[in-house]
Amino acid sequence: MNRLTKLLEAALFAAPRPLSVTELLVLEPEAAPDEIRAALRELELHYDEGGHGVQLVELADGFQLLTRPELAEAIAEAHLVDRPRKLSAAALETLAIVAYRQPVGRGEIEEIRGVVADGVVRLLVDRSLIEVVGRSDTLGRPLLYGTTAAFLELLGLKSIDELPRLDELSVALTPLAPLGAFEEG
Amino acid sequence: MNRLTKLLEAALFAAPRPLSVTELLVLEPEAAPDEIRAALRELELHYDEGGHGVQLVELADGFQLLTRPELAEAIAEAHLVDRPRKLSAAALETLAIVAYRQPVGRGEIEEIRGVVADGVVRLLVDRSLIEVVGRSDTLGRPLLYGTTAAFLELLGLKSIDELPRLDELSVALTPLAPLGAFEEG
Amino acid sequence: MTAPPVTPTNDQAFIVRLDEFSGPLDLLLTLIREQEINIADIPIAQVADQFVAAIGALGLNQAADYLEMAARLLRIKIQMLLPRPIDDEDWEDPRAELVRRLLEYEQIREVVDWLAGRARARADRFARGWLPDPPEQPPRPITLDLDQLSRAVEDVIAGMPQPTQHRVVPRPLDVEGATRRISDLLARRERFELHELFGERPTMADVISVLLAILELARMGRLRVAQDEPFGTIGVSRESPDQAA
Repeated sequence: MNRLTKLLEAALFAAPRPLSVTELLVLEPEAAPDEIRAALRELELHYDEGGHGVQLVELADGFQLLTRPELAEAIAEAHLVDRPRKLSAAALETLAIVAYRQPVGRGEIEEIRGVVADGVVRLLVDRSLIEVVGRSDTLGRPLLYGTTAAFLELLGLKSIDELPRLDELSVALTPLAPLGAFEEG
Repeated sequence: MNRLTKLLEAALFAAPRPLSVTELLVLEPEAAPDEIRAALRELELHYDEGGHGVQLVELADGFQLLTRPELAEAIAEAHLVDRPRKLSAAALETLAIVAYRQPVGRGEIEEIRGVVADGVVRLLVDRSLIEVVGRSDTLGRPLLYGTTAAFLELLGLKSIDELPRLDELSVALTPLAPLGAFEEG
Repeated sequence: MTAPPVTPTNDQAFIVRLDEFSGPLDLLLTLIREQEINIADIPIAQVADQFVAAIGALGLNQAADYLEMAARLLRIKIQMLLPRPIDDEDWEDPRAELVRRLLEYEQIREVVDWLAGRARARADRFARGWLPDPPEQPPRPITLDLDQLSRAVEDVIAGMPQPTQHRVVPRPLDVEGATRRISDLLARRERFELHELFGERPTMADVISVLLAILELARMGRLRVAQDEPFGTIGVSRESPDQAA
């Protein structure tokens, strides 16, 4: 590959969208549009003839390097794009609070944990571990969350009453103190 | 290229981060890890010897296709891709401390840096460069932080072992100091 | 990361801004490096004065971290001045802790340079810019058991701020706040003792702020500071009763 082809390859690889010949010209202002087209042709041939997993595709708004469609399924099935997730410490703690204090609003969760919780709450809802079970009567009528059937299933419990009632835990997670006291913590 | 190499190439193209041999194995569960490694080697050679603008790089416990550094200037100048923003001195100092002393709490970071560090710790967590890895057993059970795969990616390191050993640094050569504090950490 | 010079070349204020330093240790290390001082044998009196002068020029009011370091340096300076027996083998150099911290910090700075170099090199390589949408697949099943959940509950409880160990540490007093506190007291009383200005458990920053505020008010002619005998109580009184009323 000559320098121009190499440069085009790198730019097409790194760009977040298809690039037109005009845009590619900016890389090498001295080159003529025909030289760009010739280099693109070379790149296309290279990827087609070498039996690559990738190809150069001309789309309406320019050129782009794309994986070959016949491999798409294998890659999708391998879950490679999505990093596998276990529940983080934050998610577990939030889940524990919902389990023991349901129905509970986000504000209360945040007061107990001392950190903002909307991301974690959304994640738990997405994973069907908690769900909206109503609205509070307090100011702003915040959503209240509870655990789901899927949550019980995961733990092998028939009902929420089967959660371990460790005295200490239930006391500490019972709304006793005015929670405002925690605000500065 | 054989089918496996082709598949790996496509997967590396489609992934937003480095992929480990273990993760690549999912693509072809029948293959042995050595076959994966051999295919990666073939891919690496292909990109190196064909004079490509892209190359296979080993980093963060995995492999990733990246553009060649000598082309960065031309691509950035053409405004086709933005370079990542530089980290501040405060962020780098905090990263350095976390990298060498993990798991480490905010208090220890603040002690070493001599400044309050909650803002910068939050920033690094938001950017996924550090993460909570546990809680200390000491009073107040402060959160402990460690570096992430994204940290290795940011620096292009294969693993945390590639960081310079502290006794290789010039400061450690100063005969005066019992810098034992580092070893304990 | 190269900081501008901070050492005074003449009587003028230093032309340097606080945010150019990542903290008091950075500023201190810059002072030391600039003058090629041996870190193991810091002329603490000189460096302490320079440090105080530097942060004075930098705007003290926002900088509790810097105030604390200034206080620490001044204390070491005083400790170095105290007489000690010639052959006292138990004598510990008051500078030792500071030297240890400076070396530790210098080592971190060396690591920072290395990290910054690696980050720059990595930034010269671009990953693929366009990525396909993640495939529509059900998320992987989550593993969760009661043991995990119980441990999470324990973590929640342990992490809960206890009302009893509420943040008893108030924000450090800054010079502005100290000035206000002194003015209030002066308005009410013609004379009081210095220690009345400190709270129950003053931090280093509180003490420094009060001292600086006293000196500033004395310079402005608002009050007078007097100590009747060596090591005696220090009295603060209104300079002009009319003015303070």
